[in-house]
Amino acid sequence: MDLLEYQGKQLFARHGVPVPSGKPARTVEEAVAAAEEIGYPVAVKAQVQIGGRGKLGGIKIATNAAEARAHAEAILGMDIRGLTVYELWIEGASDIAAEYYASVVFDRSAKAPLVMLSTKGGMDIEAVAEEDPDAIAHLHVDPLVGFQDFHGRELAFKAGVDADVVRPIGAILKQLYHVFVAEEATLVEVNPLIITPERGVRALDAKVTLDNNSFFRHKENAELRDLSAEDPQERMAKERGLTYVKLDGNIGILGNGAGLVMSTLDVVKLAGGEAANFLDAGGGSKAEAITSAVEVILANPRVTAVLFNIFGGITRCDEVARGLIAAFAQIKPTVPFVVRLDGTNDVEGRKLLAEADLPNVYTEATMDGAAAKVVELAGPARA
Amino acid sequence: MDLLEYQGKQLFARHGVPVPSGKPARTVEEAVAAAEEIGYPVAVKAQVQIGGRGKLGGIKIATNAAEARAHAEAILGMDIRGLTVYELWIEGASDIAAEYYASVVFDRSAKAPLVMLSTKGGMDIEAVAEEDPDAIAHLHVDPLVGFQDFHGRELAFKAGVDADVVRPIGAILKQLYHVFVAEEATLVEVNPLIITPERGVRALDAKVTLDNNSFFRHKENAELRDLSAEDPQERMAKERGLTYVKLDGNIGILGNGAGLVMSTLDVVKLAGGEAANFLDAGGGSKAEAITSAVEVILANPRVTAVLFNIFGGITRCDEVARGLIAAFAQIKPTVPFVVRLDGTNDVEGRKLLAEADLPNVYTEATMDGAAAKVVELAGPARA
Amino acid sequence: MSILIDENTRLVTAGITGSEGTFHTLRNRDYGTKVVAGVTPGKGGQNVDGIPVFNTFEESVTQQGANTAMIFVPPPFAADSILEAEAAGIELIIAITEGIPAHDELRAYSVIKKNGRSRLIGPNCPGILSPGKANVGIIPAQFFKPGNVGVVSRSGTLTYQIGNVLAQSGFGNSTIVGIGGDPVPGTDFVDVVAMFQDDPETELIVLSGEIGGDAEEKAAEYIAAHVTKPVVAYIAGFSAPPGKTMGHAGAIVSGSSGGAEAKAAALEAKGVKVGKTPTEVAELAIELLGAAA
Amino acid sequence: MSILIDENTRLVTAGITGSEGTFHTLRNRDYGTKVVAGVTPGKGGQNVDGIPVFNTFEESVTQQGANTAMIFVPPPFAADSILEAEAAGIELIIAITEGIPAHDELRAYSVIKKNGRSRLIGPNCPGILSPGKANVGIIPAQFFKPGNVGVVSRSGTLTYQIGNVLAQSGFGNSTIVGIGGDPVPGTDFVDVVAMFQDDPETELIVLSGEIGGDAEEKAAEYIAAHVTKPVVAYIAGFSAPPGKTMGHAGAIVSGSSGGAEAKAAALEAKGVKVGKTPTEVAELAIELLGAAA
Repeated sequence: MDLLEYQGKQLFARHGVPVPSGKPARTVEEAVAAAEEIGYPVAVKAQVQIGGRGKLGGIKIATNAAEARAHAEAILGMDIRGLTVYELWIEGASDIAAEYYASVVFDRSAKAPLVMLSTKGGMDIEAVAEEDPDAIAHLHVDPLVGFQDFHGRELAFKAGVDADVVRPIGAILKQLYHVFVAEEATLVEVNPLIITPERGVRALDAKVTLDNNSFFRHKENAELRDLSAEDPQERMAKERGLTYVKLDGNIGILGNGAGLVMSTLDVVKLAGGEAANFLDAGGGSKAEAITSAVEVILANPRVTAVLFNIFGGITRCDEVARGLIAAFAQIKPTVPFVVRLDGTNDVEGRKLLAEADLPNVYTEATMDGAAAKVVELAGPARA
Repeated sequence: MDLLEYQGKQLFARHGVPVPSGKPARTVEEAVAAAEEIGYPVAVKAQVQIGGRGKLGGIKIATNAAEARAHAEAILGMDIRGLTVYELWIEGASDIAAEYYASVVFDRSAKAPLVMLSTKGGMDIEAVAEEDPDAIAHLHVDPLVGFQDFHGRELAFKAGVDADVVRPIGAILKQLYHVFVAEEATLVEVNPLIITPERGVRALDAKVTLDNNSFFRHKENAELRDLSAEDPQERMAKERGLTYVKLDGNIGILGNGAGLVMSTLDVVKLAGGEAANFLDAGGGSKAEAITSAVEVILANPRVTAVLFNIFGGITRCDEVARGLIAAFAQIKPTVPFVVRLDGTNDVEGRKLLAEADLPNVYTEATMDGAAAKVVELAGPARA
Repeated sequence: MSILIDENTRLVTAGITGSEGTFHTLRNRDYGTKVVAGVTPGKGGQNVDGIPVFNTFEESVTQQGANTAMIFVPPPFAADSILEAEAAGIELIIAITEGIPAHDELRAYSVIKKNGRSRLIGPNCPGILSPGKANVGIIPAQFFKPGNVGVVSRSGTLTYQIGNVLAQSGFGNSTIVGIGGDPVPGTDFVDVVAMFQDDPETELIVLSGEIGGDAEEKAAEYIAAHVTKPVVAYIAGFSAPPGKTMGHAGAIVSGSSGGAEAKAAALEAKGVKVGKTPTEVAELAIELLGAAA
Repeated sequence: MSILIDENTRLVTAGITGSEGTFHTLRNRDYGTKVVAGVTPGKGGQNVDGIPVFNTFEESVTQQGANTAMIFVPPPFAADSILEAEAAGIELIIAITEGIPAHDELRAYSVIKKNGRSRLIGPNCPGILSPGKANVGIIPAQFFKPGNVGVVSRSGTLTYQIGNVLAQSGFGNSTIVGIGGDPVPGTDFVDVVAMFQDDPETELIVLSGEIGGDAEEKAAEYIAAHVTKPVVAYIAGFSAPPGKTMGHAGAIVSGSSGGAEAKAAALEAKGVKVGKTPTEVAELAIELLGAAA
């Protein structure tokens, strides 16, 4: 789960990472009250997961209440690259002597956390990585050993940070690593990490991705939300424990296993169709889960046909068939379904479907055949 | 540093290890007030570092204020095997269904923490180890990996704890390991670890040894004291940063390096004498440290002669000589000194001593010769 | 021959007393796998359809000679169970559990690597099937028969899909290995491809990858340098939008790396044929094996 | 020949800019040790009497080819410095610092063991002297000359004492190794005794132990099984009262194990001669070498 800037900063503050003092606000009144409490000048910052907010008008400096009000009014509700601003973060404006970049990422390739530091902060770090890779100091940390003080020094010296901040930069890197481990993040990024004119070090932005699988250990993290990123179908799916990603097409997809579902999207595309979603019913899906998933798929008004592509392992095809039958009983779908069942208990599943004789439901023997059929039934995607 | 029971329990409580609620008391009034607050019955427990306090009258149960007062009066100031009771720990009396033993020790041989668990708690564990070694379950923990949940289960199953407490016993072992690591202990021992009739698990005693070298990271631990174990000379030495252990003889010993000092004690003993102390002036001792050490040695009234045995490495013999000369100027000792200087700058050191011509100071060329001489000068130890 | 599991596999299942654990363990046994024990803390002394249950892995090793573990315990406890199996000296640990926290996986992987005595397959994988010899996990064995195609895949159901198409074309399998799609798989494509290269029975290797990470790219390098047998690959996720997590924790496309196009290109650049659909993979396999025969 | 350090030693000192660090580094250089660098974070670019100072160990390795590190930094930072040297790939790390927290030592030891690329001597040790070749640490070299007696000791000054008595009897040393008296020494008696056994120049091994731990007992076992050269031992602490810490964190007698009597008995049981005083050790050495000659 990607956190909003202010959620990340609140996490940082809990672990002692220095951040400017600030308050979140969901209304203009809250924003002005926060600004008054913090003291001017303040930065009024749109809380959306988009790089380059500032250039798009999502960050403004206010030097008095009138300006704070005007900026809050302008930014709240604003659309930034398709995301609506529901929340603001009001924080004391910082004087900046230098802008650095720091991050801890879960490096899958090395199977170890990777810590990065650059003095070229405040800009697109991917561009820096491409144009001037030596400007970013890298260090992998052995997870059994953890981040040592010398790691911080080594990164600071390699990145060429100013001599007087080698120690505090090392210390903040250690803290960021601690946040990464303690909160079970897969990404902790600060851009810019600023040096103030008083030679203090502060995280002026915060980008944190948490591991949803760890939320049973982190109840408070599980409750964090990003209103701007919430799609109604995705929220519905999440509440039902389904892995659902909304896409732009018109063919609803349900499969079991992420790989098979992705492959199904690809095959549908090759057959000339466009998927409306990714939905992995997961391993061992019971009938109720299938019924529930059908509801989520059909809640997307763009869907004109649905493809079930099931290859049973843990998932039993008879359970899938029962779920589909129950869904038809409850929801009475008006769009056609193409169903392909293979694997564990496929014979029973197909038999159940045949007996139920659901209206507008087509069974297909192969994945390719099922894709062709659903594309044919769905017709072209609406604009 | 060995903690008193109550200091250990307060440490436990900070880390979530379940302990009976209690309060320390240094006066009878404090003891009665604590008992009243906790509620009867309470245990009134002498705070001294001695096994078997209970049998020696150091632990009493009080069921009302009068009894609490009487027990506090009896125990405070009591002598238990040579230690005076200066502090009490008043805690709610516990009902006991079973007594277990649990510990985490720094196993130097294996170079890893060793966790032990036994259902034969409440008695001398060394006797159990000797008579019935299988009654103690052992497990070494890889310090880079730490204590895992399965370690707790494995120990609990091996020790044969009651099935219904396998989980809580595992959990408390994990907590004790955490105390061991977080507080940088070299020993964390609970005997007995009790099971209450309600099947709760609680540490009824606490024996914790902290690593003095870690105190720069643990300011609050550095301030813990055991009044009953404090000897005036040892306290004086500690305040001066000297490694000093008081012994029973009459020959004051100063050397540099623990091994050499121990060897000096041995050689003095072989020569027929008895050392009054162990004092390691440490590496690189400056003149002031030597002067200071002489004061500590002479503060012990039993001392009838002093042996300096120095073999200079980091320590420079000229510094030692200067320190001794300064000590003579300040303290004017009345007992004879035998000085043996070898190693770094020994020529300069011996020259300084010769020039100073201190009264009653004898230089010797060899360790054996110096030991013989000091034994001769010291005379027999007083009773 | 086969790799990883065979007639000598002596399986212990962690979480055997759970419903899924029971179901699949018995299914594995029905297939012919030697299931020697189960582990469920606190249920030692019980049995599951005759399979003795122990409190600890250590007992399953000392008393039943278990050498392969299948992990079926829920995600919060799975890493602990993997580490317990490792500490008990079990050589092969197959973790089926899905949804293990990434940092738990990292820790388990790091400990196993440090000690160097066990191999972990998964987590979040369907297991391993050596047709005709042993089945450990949830792969529906009825679709597969013994043969000369080795399959290694990050995705479970996709494996069955590909295997099924191959089977319908008459091919059997030496071993099918699901390595899982999680961020820190215990075993990578490279490891399994190397085993297939050394396995005399395997004549063709099928590698089924997906978006995210760089395991496919590393496999491409390895194949070019070390593998003489023909390899056919499939990559799922061409139509996945960048930056979205698609179910598998592993299936994240971030930036330009980890995308399906790049993976396919990397493999093709090293001479590996890449099928666009599972069906095409089977067709390529037929082509190559025909050529190889 | 000698062990551990010699003409090929290229020394880097951590904490070179501290007064003790400077003093002993220059003394080591005066003796003939090749001192190639110092490390003090933030003082990179400076020099100490011509010895270049770097911010990190890594620079000392890449720019000066350092292969041996001497740690002279204060206890709170010493373990970090050891781990930095290890990460930089330095093969031999000699930690002089006294008073390092036990858990720091345990961590440093465990990491070094895990990675298997460095050897740690100490901490809380006087260092190593190979007379006539190199001196790393604080051993006063003037008392020792090249020869055929290898000395390994847990105590610094006691080493000088014993070495001095040997020297006065005309013996020289192959190498003198102070392994330190701390709870978690990086290198044990067994390791050094094995090196002396393999060193052609060493004809007699002197082992100087003390109360606490079981390193002497383990050495006795090892010597009985693997060492053909004569060994003379000394144990300090016969008159130490049980349960008291005597300066060295290591020198704690707890219960019946770790006592001087037990250690001496263990060594004698395995045929090792044990001297009661440093002087007696020298006498035993003369006796044995006479017999060996």
